[in-house]
Amino acid sequence: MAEAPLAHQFDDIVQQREAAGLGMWTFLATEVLFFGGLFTAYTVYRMSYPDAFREACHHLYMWLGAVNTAVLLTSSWTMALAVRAIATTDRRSGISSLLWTAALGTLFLLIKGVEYYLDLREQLVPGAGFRTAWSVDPSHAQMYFVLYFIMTGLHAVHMLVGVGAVLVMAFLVWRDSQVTRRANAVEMTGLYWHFVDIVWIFLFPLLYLVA
Amino acid sequence: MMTADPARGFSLWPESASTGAPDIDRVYIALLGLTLFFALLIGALALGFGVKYRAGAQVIRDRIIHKTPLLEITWILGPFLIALAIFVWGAVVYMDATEPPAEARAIYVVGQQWMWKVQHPGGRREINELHVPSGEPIKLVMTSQDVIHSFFVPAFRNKRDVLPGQYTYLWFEATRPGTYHLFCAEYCGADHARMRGRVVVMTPADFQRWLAADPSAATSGESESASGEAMPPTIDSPAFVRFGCDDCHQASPTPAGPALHGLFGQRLPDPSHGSATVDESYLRQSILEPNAVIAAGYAAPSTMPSYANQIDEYQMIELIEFIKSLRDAPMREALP
Amino acid sequence: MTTAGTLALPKPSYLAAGWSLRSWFLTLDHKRIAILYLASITAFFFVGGAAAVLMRLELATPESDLVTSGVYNRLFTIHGTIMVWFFLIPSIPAVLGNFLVPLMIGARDLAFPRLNLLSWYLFMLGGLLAVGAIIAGGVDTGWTFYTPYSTTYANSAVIPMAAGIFISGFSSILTGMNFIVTVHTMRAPGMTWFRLPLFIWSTYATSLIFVLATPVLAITLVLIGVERVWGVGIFDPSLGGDPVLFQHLFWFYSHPAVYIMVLPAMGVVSEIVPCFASNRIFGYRFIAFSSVAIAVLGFLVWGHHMFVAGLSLHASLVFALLSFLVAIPSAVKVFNWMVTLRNGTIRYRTPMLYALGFIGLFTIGGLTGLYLASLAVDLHVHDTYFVIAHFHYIMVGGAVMAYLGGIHFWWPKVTGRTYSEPWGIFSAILLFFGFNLTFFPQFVLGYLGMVRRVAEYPPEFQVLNVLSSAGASILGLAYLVPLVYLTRSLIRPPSVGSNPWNATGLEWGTPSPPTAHNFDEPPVVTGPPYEYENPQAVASQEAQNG
Amino acid sequence: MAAHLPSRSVYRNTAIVLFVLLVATMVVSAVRLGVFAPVVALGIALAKAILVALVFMHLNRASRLARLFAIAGLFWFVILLALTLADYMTRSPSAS
Repeated sequence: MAEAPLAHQFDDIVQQREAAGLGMWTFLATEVLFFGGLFTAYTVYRMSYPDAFREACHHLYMWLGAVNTAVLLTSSWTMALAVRAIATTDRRSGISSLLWTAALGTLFLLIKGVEYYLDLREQLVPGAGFRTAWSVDPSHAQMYFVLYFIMTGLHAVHMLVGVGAVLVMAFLVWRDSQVTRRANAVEMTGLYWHFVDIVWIFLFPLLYLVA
Repeated sequence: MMTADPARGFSLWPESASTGAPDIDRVYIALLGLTLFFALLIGALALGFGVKYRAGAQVIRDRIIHKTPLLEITWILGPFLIALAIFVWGAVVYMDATEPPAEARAIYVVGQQWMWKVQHPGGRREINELHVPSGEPIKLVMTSQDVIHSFFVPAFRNKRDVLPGQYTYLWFEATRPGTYHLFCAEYCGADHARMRGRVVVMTPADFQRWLAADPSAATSGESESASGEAMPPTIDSPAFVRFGCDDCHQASPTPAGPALHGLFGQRLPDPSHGSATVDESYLRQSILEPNAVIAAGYAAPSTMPSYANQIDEYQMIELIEFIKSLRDAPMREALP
Repeated sequence: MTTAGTLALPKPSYLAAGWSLRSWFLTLDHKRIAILYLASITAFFFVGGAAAVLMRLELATPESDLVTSGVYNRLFTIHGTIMVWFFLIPSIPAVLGNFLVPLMIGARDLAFPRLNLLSWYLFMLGGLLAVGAIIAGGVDTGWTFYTPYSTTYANSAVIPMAAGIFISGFSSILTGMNFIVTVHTMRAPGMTWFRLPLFIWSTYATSLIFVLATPVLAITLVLIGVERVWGVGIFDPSLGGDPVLFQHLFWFYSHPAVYIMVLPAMGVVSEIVPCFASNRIFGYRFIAFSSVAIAVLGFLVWGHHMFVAGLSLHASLVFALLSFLVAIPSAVKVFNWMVTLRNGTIRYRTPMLYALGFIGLFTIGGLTGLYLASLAVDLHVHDTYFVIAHFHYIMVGGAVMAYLGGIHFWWPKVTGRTYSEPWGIFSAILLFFGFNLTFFPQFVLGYLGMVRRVAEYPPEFQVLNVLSSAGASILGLAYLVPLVYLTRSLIRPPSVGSNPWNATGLEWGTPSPPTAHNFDEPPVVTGPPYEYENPQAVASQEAQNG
Repeated sequence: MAAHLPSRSVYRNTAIVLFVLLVATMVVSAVRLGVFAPVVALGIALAKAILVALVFMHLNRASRLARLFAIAGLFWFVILLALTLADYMTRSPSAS
């Protein structure tokens, strides 16, 4: 079975694959701490302003969030299938699974965009135009939305990177004569994709199910 | 606006003027001794081995490896026990230095770029100066109008950050009348270096005279008052009326809100936090966020509106001082 | 340590492998990337140093007469941000680590050479943004960016500076990832964990901090940026935020960052001391594990920066106790270095003088850390010159001394040249003297109550400040001297054999300077590190080694 | 390499369980659980995350090292959260 070309610094292909895998997991540990800072800020403010968070959460479209969760879970499934297909030299199925993954990722971003638009229309975007009709201190409700936009926004940026990476992988697999040469790269892309999915798995209950 | 520093000469040791200062000095001196001991030990080892085993020196160089980790255990356990002892000692002194006595006299401090504003309970205000009596515990109730500052009096060996949006406390009991440095220790912007002032410690009698002197007549420093022993000034609070506090917080038979007299200093049962002591922070928070803490027996959410963004720090001090003045006396029916 | 298959064939060294700009700026060779870092951090060091010189000049008098307060505030911010993020943090890891990690473990390169080059570009991009921020009027928040000053009140180029630090943070993360993966997967045959040089252990521990702490700084800077640009409250209490939360997030990174600076320094000293004592290191495993212990414990102590900042009493007690625990692995290292001297044959060459200087100054820096961890004394000395003196003993007396020691130690390996030994010894002694004269008076100033970050101070503090400023001028000179003689050494052609110090370690088995791919065949390691042949040890007793 | 990978049906079943958990968390959120609501919601999220990590990310058959780093990320996040909350949870409502 063909493998990715061996880079000069490695002794053999096993070492190269091990290095890539460990590198990816180390990177994901970094990402955990990157989002971890936000989750910490969220926890502190939710403890400080429980009522405001509850009231603010009511203004979100829980159903859009739930649909998006379903979209992302499905995309993780198709991503896992893509990794498997390419490892088993099933090029056609691999490419189609990758494209499905990218399509679902795009769908997620579109839904998120619609949601942002609705939030904007309902004056839920923090800043000068933030709605004033709250039973709680508006600055506390605004804190919820600041965190909501930063957390989902950073997640969306990660999704954008992920969709791009998945499309690049689909292109490389399509172009390459020996599909398994890309197996490792696709697997690494998959790890990243699943990680971004896991971040959303936590964002969903924390942001949408406070009430 | 900067008050002249108290004049001092060159010295290697800071002067000491509070009851807590010697405690902190003692920990410091012990640490100095420890530092000296270890620095000399390491120095002696380096010098001793360094000279004895220098290249070219004719000594027996034994290459037996020590198989027992006895040495390692020594210098793991030794520092551990020393560290533990200093931790406990430091913690005890720290708790004494940060826990104000219940009977301490409260004085309010508001930091703002780049000056210290002080308000005494009787209404007397000063800027970049703090007059206090000696021999009496003083509790500073501090907040900031803008960024973080830090109230630091080296002669008292104590400092505390002054934060916007909340009260922090610094307590001390001055021992010697005199004038002492007051610094802002937390960087706060362009003129941070000039946010200096002085603490004037007076005998209790002098302090009473100073307090009673007409605030508008006193620009800075002590102004002599011929009126002798001053009466504690009567506290009334225009803010209490202006913000409509009296509409609900009256000693009437069916109050919409809890009566306030005797409230300060009480320990209230509170379902979400166990219990809460009514101090300055509690009153402040209850005025700004009525729902933050609901004492047991009251309905949540509170019907009281939030006064956040309506009330400035000085009105807040006025309200708190007014509530504190309502010790056991029934509330007056008519406020001025 | 025995190696096989490292006999040099007449291959060009990594330095001789092309002189085009392309061959440097697009190089994937870890050694050339190390040189790129060396050149860039040296430049940053002199930017940060220039700011320090102006600060010390200003502080020679109690009034702000040389510069205004506003300028002074920008100077200490430049000094802090540039020295911390653009000199100290990359210093030993990115220069010596990049050069040595593959050589020491017997690998041809790091696991991800492209990422390594990307790290340098990110570092430079971040650095240029930081310099741009300085040129665009400077930043006056201090390197700590405390809120709400940095978000709401400061009228300076906070955003470009924060962006620069954010970007250079990713450089740290990528470097850390690279080292972790390299040490795990690319060790030569026979190079078990307990045969690794202690420099590798400490670099590995440092990399853990890079990877696990830096992202929290990154997100915190993002929040600062959002709050400043968007004008919404995250840390500003007037908008519902909590400034103390910022301090938690900031120190979660910035306290471990101190160990990013000092752990690699300890690694360097652990290499130099056994070499110049011609003795195997005492307590190898204890030193190795103490590096990891410091890295882990370093994450549990950040609250000691916040004892007077509004931290709750319970949290203060917990953080204080944990802070004291860091003293233990540090003490273990110092004592083990001392015992390594015993029965050695000690040569006082330039690197050894720097290493001994490190041990002395680090001991003082470490012990004065106890004052700050003990809650009581911290009430008085927090935010005073005592703190300044303490962390300069760790970062300058410790990290910079060891960095210079390491540069001198591996200079023959890196460049193939030798430097003037008398000048080396002179500047090491000058540095030690100048350093102490600069910073020792600051301990006294701190206990007297002089607060940090002020251009003006009460006149009675002047004598000690003048002493400190005088020391700083000597210190500045002691930094310039090596710059001159090390640069001068480059003029002559390479002339050093592969192992001028008679040191152990795989890097000394390669030619000086090494060839592009380090080893033609992977070396095979068969024994523990630091097997020094003590030339004067008594033969009959050597037999007892077992 | 292919032999190491789970079969398609394993992935399908995992996806189904994930959907069931999603529905479960929605249903539970409609029930008034008081203080336990966030605990349950986060518990379900954790279960979902573990499933994704173990099955989709192959953590159940990854090297010990990869698992170690996956746990390290989580562990250090817990340090950050726990010690920060150690401050916030011990601030009495009336004193700072």
